[in-house]
Amino acid sequence: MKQSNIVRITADIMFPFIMIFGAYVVLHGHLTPGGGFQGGAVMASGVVLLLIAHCDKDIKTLIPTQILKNVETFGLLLFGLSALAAVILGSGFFTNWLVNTGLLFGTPVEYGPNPGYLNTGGVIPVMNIAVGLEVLAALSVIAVIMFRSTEPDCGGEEQ
Amino acid sequence: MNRKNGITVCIIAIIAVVLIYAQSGISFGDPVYQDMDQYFLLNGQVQTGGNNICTDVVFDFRAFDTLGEATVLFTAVMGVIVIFRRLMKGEEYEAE
Amino acid sequence: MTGMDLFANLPGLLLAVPLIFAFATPLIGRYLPRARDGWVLLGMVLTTVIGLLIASAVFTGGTVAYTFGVPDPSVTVPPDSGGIPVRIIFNIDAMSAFMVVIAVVTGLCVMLYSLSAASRSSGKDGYYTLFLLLVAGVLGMVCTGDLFNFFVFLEIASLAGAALVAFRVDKGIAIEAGLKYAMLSTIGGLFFLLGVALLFGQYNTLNIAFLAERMGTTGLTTPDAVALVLFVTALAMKCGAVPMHFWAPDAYAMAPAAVTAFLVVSSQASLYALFRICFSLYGQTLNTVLLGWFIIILGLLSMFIGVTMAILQKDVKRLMAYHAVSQTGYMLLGVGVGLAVLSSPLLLSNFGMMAMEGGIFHIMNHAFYKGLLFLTAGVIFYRCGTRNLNDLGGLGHSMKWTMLFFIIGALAIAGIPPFNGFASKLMIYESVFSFNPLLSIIAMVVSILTLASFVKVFHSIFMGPKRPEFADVTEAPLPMLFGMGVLSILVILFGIFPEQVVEVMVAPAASALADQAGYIGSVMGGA
Amino acid sequence: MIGNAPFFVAMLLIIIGITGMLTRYNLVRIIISLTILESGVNLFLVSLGYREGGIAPIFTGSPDGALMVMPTVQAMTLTNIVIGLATTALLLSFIMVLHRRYGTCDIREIRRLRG
Repeated sequence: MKQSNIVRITADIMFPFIMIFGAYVVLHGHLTPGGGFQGGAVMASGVVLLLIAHCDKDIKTLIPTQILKNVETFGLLLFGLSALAAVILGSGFFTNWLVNTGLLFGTPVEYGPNPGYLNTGGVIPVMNIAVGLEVLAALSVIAVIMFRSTEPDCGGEEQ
Repeated sequence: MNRKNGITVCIIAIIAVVLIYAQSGISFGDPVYQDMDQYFLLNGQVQTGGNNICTDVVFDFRAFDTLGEATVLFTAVMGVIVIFRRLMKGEEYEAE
Repeated sequence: MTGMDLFANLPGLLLAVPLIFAFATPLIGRYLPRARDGWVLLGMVLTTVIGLLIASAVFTGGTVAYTFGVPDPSVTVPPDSGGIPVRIIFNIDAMSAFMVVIAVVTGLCVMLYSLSAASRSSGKDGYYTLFLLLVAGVLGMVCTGDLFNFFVFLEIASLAGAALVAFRVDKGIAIEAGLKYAMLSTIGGLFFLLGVALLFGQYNTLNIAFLAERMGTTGLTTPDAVALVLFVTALAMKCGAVPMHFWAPDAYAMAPAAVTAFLVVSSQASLYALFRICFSLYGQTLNTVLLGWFIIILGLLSMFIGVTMAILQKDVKRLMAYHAVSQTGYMLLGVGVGLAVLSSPLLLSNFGMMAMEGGIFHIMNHAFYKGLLFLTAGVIFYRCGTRNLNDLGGLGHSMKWTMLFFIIGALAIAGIPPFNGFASKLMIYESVFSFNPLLSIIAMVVSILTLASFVKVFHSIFMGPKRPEFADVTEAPLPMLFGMGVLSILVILFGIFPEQVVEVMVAPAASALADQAGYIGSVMGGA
Repeated sequence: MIGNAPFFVAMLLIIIGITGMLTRYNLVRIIISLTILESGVNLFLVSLGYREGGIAPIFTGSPDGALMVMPTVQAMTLTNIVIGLATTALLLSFIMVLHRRYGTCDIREIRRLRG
């Protein structure tokens, strides 16, 4: 099924904006409503938009599944290892070892309302990014594989 | 067929009565105990540095749940990949 | 705490290791396919070592409480919180450690077996990843002391299990079984979550120990009772007790044999949770006699209907699956009797503890011998390509080791001395007899029916003349034999030295389950 | 009673979901019922944390000293939404394969396994 030019061009124009908005939601997860899952889902919706708009082209070259799978593994490993790093640094599993250190994301925060500073939150922004990447890749992989399996001459996903 | 419908209606009626009875024991907007959440609201910002207390709970106080949740998503992806995989030649399991 | 202290962080690593190995498996399978088998085996061996270390620490030093996300994990209650636990806590008492031992030992044997069993199929990356996730899910379920965390791990185990059940996709029947399993698990999970929500709405905590303490001060309210009903429904569904057992034969029969052997452990993790909720969460708040009798009746139904359905089956694995339902009944019966007399210390010390020990010991024995039986069924299918009893025959000539392992497993499940099934069943018979002789007699009758069923199976698979269509059937490959060998050695050892096992592992587990105050105290301090 | 209206609606959604699951025969409709059931549970969870007059628990630009609603249930709901999404994806892919094999989504026609 071939989509009309309007759909395809609009999708191409919208795609970067959707990605940027998703990245904003992920990065500001510790300050504003949102976070890794929500932002990741927004970004995945961009990928799905491309998938729908260009469904007549070869999906394999447009959205390579292997790269998405690698991104997913990377996100999960980043999440797991940033939690495990606390053990290596000598405290418990999942301890927030970056908070209040003054390093990356380590500015201390006072209690009470404030305008929001990006460089806070310790490992929370790191985990947000990890989860954002994971959700982006996971939802895209699911959508791409399901989409590809509906094509009549397709035997399925290669291993 | 009619008997089966009767049983279904009975099951649904019992579940409905039980659930609606159960929710009447909790009052909306005025929880009895609030101490754990109050702790998060008072200390979350200082302990974790995040302004959004929900994210603090998700990624710090209950971060292990979040790892589990990411794992569930990963499991689903692996499941979908396995289900839609291309079988090898002559791979057959079910003798019928 | 200064410096890197791995030993204090073992409970965290118990989950971190299988999860991180699972996350990396697809990558390794893609870029270093030769290293994949070694990688997953390494992950499983590391998990086993960590699990056994934790178990030995718990059996020698008492309950281990591990808090996630604080510099010192042994501090369960933050000093500034006014005495409430706010974070996720792993509360590994003797009962949890007992389940950890079952899960890691069975998991290791099954992984060894899988290394050659899966060698002929596609999608091995997915298989091993999902298997490690299933192991991690079960370990999380049995270790956690937090209701919502339990729900998350229940979902991991359910989804990984469902995907593995559907692994053999070629004709669609396996998908159907997987769909059934996934659907049922999801409904069970949602019921469980609704129960958690009802409790959280009243007590504003998710920690089992702290919930039990608060519930003890308030008494049983209506939402509590409804939550209990929801928990029992969901977990009885997941552990394959009779009114909701219909998924078990399909899922067990269609999954690869190695997965089936571990799905048994996964069901038992739900059984563990059922006991944990009845004893540790509701133990003192509730009239346990009624709940105990309910569980006893569930057990009796499971025992009887399971074994009756099993006799009719033609498919080896389906038959064994119905026996798994039937054996679950023994565990429910034993622990149910313990629950029914929980409020009376005299009866509890007379026979209640022994019934509970029997039921709990049977969990471990069942995991080992039923795992062994499913693995032998898998070998037969691997070599002969069929599971239909009418088509099989005369395999005793060519598969001598498999036959030996099958005999060991079959005698153990039927409760014949000197195998481990006898030890635990004897404890159940004796103690249940003093509770109510009729129950004990039913249990014995079921055991005899089990024996009859397995004699028939043995006869039709291994006895008889050598059949021409199985002329080139040879013995199973070495890793498969090794996996089965380890399990059968355990079956024999536990049968010859049951007293030692009961003393070291089972009795502490039973008393940990019965001791609600101790469970609360290990998190809340004092007590 | 009227004060508990959010809980009541959540329970109603759960009951609608269960009804759908018990009475429908098309697998896709059963999955839709399952998602309705799940939405009911999510709604119940998130409404448990409401406190009279509370605002969202975010300090960025919030008024000084305002009462905030409870964050834990929101975190739990978030977790459950993602879990539900994963489950639905897996179930739907099962159904897609089943439909390709059997050519139907009706559970009365594809029930080959006898439980």
